[in-house]
Amino acid sequence: MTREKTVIVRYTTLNRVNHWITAICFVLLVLSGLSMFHPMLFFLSELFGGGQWARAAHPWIGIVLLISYLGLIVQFWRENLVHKDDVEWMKSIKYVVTNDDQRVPPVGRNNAGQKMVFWSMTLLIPVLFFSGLVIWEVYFGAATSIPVQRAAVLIHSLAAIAAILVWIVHVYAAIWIRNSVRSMTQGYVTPGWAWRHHRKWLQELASDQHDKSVFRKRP
Amino acid sequence: MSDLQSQDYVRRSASTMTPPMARSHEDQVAKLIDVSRCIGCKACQSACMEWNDLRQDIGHFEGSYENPMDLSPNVWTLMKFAEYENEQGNLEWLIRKDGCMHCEDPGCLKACPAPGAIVQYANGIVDFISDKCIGCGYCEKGCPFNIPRISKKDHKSYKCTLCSDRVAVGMEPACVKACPTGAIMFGSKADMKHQAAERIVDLKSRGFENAGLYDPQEVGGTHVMYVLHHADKPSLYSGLPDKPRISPMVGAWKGVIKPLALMGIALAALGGFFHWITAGPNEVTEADEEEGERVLREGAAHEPEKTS
Amino acid sequence: MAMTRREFIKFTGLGLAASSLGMLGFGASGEAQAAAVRPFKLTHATETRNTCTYCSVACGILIYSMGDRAKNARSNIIHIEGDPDHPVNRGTLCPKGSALLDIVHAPTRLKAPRYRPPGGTEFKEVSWDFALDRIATLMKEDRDKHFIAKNAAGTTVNRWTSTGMLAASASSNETAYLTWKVARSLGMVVFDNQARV
Amino acid sequence: MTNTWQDIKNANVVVVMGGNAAEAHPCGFKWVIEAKIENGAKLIVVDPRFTRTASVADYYAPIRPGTDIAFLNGLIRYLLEKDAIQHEYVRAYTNAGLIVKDGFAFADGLFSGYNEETHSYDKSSWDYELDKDGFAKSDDTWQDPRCVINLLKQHVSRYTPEMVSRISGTPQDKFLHICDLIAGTAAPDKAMTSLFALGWTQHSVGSQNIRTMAMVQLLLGNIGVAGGGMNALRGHSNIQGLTDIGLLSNLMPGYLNLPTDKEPSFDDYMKTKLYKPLRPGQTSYWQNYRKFVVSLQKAIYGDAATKDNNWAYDWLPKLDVPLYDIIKAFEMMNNDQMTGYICQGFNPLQAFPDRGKIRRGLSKLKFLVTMDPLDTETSRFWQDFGPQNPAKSTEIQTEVFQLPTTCFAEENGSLVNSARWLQWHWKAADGPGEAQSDIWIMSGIFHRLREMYRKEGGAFPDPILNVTWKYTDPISPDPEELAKEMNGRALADLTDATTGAVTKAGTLLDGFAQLHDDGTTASGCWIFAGSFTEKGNQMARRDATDPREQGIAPNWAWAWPANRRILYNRASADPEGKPWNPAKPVISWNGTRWVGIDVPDYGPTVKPSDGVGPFIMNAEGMGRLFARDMMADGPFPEHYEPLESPVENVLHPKVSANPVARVFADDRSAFGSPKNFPYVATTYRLTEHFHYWTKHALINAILQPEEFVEIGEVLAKEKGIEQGGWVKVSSKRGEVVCKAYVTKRIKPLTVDGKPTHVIGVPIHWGFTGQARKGYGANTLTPSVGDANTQTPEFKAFLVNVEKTSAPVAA
Repeated sequence: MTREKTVIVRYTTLNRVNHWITAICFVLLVLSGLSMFHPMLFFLSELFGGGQWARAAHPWIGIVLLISYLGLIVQFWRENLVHKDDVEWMKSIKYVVTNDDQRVPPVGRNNAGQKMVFWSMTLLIPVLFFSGLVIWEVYFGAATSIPVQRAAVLIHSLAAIAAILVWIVHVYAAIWIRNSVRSMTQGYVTPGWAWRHHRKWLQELASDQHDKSVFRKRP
Repeated sequence: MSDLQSQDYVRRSASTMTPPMARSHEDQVAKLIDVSRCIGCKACQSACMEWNDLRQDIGHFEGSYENPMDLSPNVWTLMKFAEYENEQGNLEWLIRKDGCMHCEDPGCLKACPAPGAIVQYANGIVDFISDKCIGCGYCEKGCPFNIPRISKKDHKSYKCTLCSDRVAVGMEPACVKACPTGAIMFGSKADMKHQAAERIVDLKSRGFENAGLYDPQEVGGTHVMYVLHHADKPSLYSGLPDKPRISPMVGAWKGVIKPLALMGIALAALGGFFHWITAGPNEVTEADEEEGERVLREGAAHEPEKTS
Repeated sequence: MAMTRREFIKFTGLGLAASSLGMLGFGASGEAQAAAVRPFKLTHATETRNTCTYCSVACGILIYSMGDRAKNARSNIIHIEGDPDHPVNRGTLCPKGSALLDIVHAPTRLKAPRYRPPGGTEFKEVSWDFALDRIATLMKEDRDKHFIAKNAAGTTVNRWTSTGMLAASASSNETAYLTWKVARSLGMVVFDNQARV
Repeated sequence: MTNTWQDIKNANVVVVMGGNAAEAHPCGFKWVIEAKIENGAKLIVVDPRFTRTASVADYYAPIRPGTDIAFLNGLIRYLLEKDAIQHEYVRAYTNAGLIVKDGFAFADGLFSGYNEETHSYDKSSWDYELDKDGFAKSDDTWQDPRCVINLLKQHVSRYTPEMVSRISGTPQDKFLHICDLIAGTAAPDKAMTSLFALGWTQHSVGSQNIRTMAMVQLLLGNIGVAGGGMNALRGHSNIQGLTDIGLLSNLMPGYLNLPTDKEPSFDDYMKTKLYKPLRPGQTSYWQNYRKFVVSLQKAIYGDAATKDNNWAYDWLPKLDVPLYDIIKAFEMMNNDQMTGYICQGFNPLQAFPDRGKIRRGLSKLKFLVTMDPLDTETSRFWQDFGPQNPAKSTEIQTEVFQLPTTCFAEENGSLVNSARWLQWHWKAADGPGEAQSDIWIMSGIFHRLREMYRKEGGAFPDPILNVTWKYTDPISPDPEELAKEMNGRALADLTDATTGAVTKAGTLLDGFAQLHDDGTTASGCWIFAGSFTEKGNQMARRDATDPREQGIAPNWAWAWPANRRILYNRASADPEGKPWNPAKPVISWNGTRWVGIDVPDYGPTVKPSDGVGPFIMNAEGMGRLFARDMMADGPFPEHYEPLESPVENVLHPKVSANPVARVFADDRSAFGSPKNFPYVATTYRLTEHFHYWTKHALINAILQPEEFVEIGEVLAKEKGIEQGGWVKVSSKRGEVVCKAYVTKRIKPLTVDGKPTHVIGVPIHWGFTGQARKGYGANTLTPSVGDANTQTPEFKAFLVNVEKTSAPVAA
């Protein structure tokens, strides 16, 4: 074929760097956090040089994560605003999970599932951050009462578990929806990918009004 | 375990392994603090600092005989003074030695995430093993008596060890030995309860109708017990908890949530895995690519097609 | 670009991988049983019987010092606690007695004789010989000048009132007796102890 | 203490008044707790403050500082009125029935014989009516109005419960409840013990405070019995020993008196010491006075003390005034009458009243020597430490020597505890740096002086050149050699008159009974004879066996005199020799001799029928409800207000304060009036600290770091003083700026109808050591001496208190 292979930039370099900083932080936080959560997982602290280091590093990583995630919020909040399409998409969730894409209503740049990941994290990360501050013994051990800290530690754990579940969904979805990972590593998707998963978004991009810089040659 | 011959442990923080059980015949020890005999002289504090090589910074006078002002990594026991006017209008100076209660069901140990940083020996002593401590402060949250304190210097948690080093070689704790009036006694838990019962009879004969033993069952009993003149109102004694218990929040966190969470996480991962092997990956087809290309080519000229 | 099956397992199975790290000795299970109580610090310390230096309850104390009095070891006091055999204190000590270690090793313990000349603004360290020679000279000068051999009535009184002495309250009987001998042989009468305060 | 610490456990009632035993003597106080627990004893505390002792008391009553005699005289009145006395004991063992001379009288606050110019009494009328044989007349029926018990009744009749409460501020109901509890111990098998300390001694009526309680104890039959007695809880580890060895201006070892100007010869001296029994057949140790003195002189001067030179009597200094005590010494310094001062383990800048006067006195010396293990305030009096010690160094011309000494842990030797036990202790380590023992230092000074006198001559060198110094190491005599010298040894072969046993020359003596007055024995301190015998060092004995667990432990260490643990223990048995309390006998008569768990304080074979009184230190052999001429301020105790008092004496306003208290003229001008200084202050010790020493010990500095005063909530509210806020406490003599402890434990007292506030001033802070710098309580206290002992009146004086801010440059 002589047809030019055009691809669509789904995530800019900034998007991707920001995402992966967040992702790395999140993984580190999960590892160090789980090491302090359940004795079966305490061995994970060895990845950080032992329990003391895991305990010491965890809150600092958390700060980086929060800042990083704020960056993601700034970049992505608009496209994650809830839309009536999302309701339609949710109604056909069983077709989504069975890969029966033909029966899934077309969606824009993000589907409802992606939006839920985004908003869940947007809620959970500040909760984790603030509850984490309360139980950050080194600096804030004396700032609040023990009962408050007890509540904080409980909230922190529950929020973390929720975040981990969301994260598992997120990661699995990325693997399951083939080539999604590439969009976040190399930044682009093929028109076919966009057609299959975000048809309205593709059509929007293709319309006259739209800036065409999102298209480039396939490397 | 060879170095724990006399103090085999029965509980160990954050551990999945079963503690050694065979040597089951060790006597439980207890410290009995008879508040009615206590003169608040602080000999216990002094002896504790001396034996354990602890020296707090010199503080200020802050309007009470209480000094230092609080427990700290360098202050493992502390006399607390309360001026209380009873119903008859007479003054009672209620003086209580504060410090680790060595709970039978220790909240600190329950909360601790570091394997082996907190252990309970067969004789009942709850001890912090500093080299395993990670300084997270969870023990503070777990403790119903507000006892452990984290050092700002080494980020380790500290509290009374009941002089486990002395007890291990057959001696009484330093505070017990020093106590000039015998307000602190040490022995087997059974003997201490017996001793307490005698004291309570005496106190009742002296008009303290509500005298009683403080050995809170909510934490399974403690290995540090008080004889109180007003056992009906422990909080008179500088806020000794009336009904101490491991906070339900801590209980939930370290109880039901822990396995549920892990299970949830595992289920999520497994769910993904089985979805993968059942539904399989969602691949972009050639047809999709063509459709996509087509949309791009046609641009805005074309109306979006309806999916069927 | 497709993620291989192997990659997937690697991704989700981080925990599993790490747990095998634990088996290789990274984890805590190997040392889990090494929890130990602090070693008992007096095992081979030298025990010396003494009496508390403070009040007159005169509690029996046991002084523990480092070193077994071998020629090459200098005894250093590391701990003091009550003597359980003593009939009065039976091993107990008050907050002062329990902290005797800190008075023995007080940073303000004096380590060398010091002298401050008239109008001086600070102490300077001097030798024992300087100090004792000077003290003896000053005492003799004053005694020779102010000693009262006979009173106005001509009675032999042999007293020295212009230099006085306060004797200690915690020194031993033996020190007290020797001090008494020295003071009275000099005719000293302005002589008192701490009995009233 | 008449009894032992452990013996307290035998008491049925423990009265802590004039002391704070739990706080000052915690380890001794355990026996009070033991009495409560094992013997069902009741603990009574009477104190201006609700103390740590009060916190474990069964009954507490407040009292205004300085009014203890009013309280106790009221108690005596109560006991006599309710007839709650142990009749048989009082009749047989006290002078209740002896008849007092006609001239004795008491009116308007003064006893007969007062001399207004000298502020002293002619005590000749304070005595018994004697019969033709020189024995005191008595009326065993107590009918004679001049017999002691009737005069006492009359004397205390003014101290009604209303009057007691009006003077002391103690609520009447509390006073009466305490009287009732105490009265219960009049039963022969019940005992009360009195525990007291500086809370009674540090008053202008200190000796009389103690005497009044001693009279109560005699009336109740509580002296000499297990669980009874008058128990002075002494403050320092060896202040008993230093007093025993006579390190006081007027004493020689073993309570022998230093000669005075009025005793130019040894015979004159001995004449005043002659023992004349006041009852037929009475005996006493003092019959042996001459043996004690001669043996002492042989110990001090050895071969140079001979019969020909009257045992070197002239070498002893003679006193021209009764005492050269510390208050007088500082008065002399301030009057430029002193050149040098040596402070051995003593810190007068902190310890003596009116700190400003102490500092001025030291500044006038030519030289000051301090010997101490610690860096004391006294040794740095010349140095500027800001408001806590303002000094202009360059203007102070005193040469100061600071000599480092070893401490208890670094020496061998013996100490005498409150119960008169001599206990040996052993060295654990060397001292730090160049520190040396006091023995080494005193020897060093002595050798230098002696060398100079030998070479250059000088004022009366004889005693210096002749004092014995036959020690193996003359530079630093071994404590064991000194202990043996005090114990004494035979200088010639001695044959016992009754047994015929021979004591070889050179052997150590077994007891003071072996002493002679012919120069054949030497003993440096007769009461210590028996402490270091040929059987070895008795002070080092460690057998804690305690027969019947009655608190005697007769084989632990050694007690003077003669290893006796309970003084006057003959009084523990009735006149026939049967114990008053059969459950806790001390000694009893078995038909041929006195036997029991203690060494009898009595002739071991003296029959009960001989009628020898149990109080063998007294010429009548009886406990004295009437003190004859022994007290400077009266044979009966009388309430006098402190020199600084918020009220006039309601009993006799014209003689408000003790008329014979010792006050120097310049000190009198430094008294404040209640107009400017309306609050009563009292000083005291805290359990976390020992005087001015433990502020050098880090742990104790941590436990109680900073100077403060205790103020009741009512006064604090009135003055706007906050908890832990800064206050200025001032007296006419100085001011202290420190923190306030606002407490419920001090309540205003109603004294003579007016509310009276008490302020508590702990004493422990100074400007050296580890604790925070403080002004020291003695900045405030007046220079007043008790009429009998010159003990300063630290316990009752006047101050003002105001809210303020933190001191600058503190």
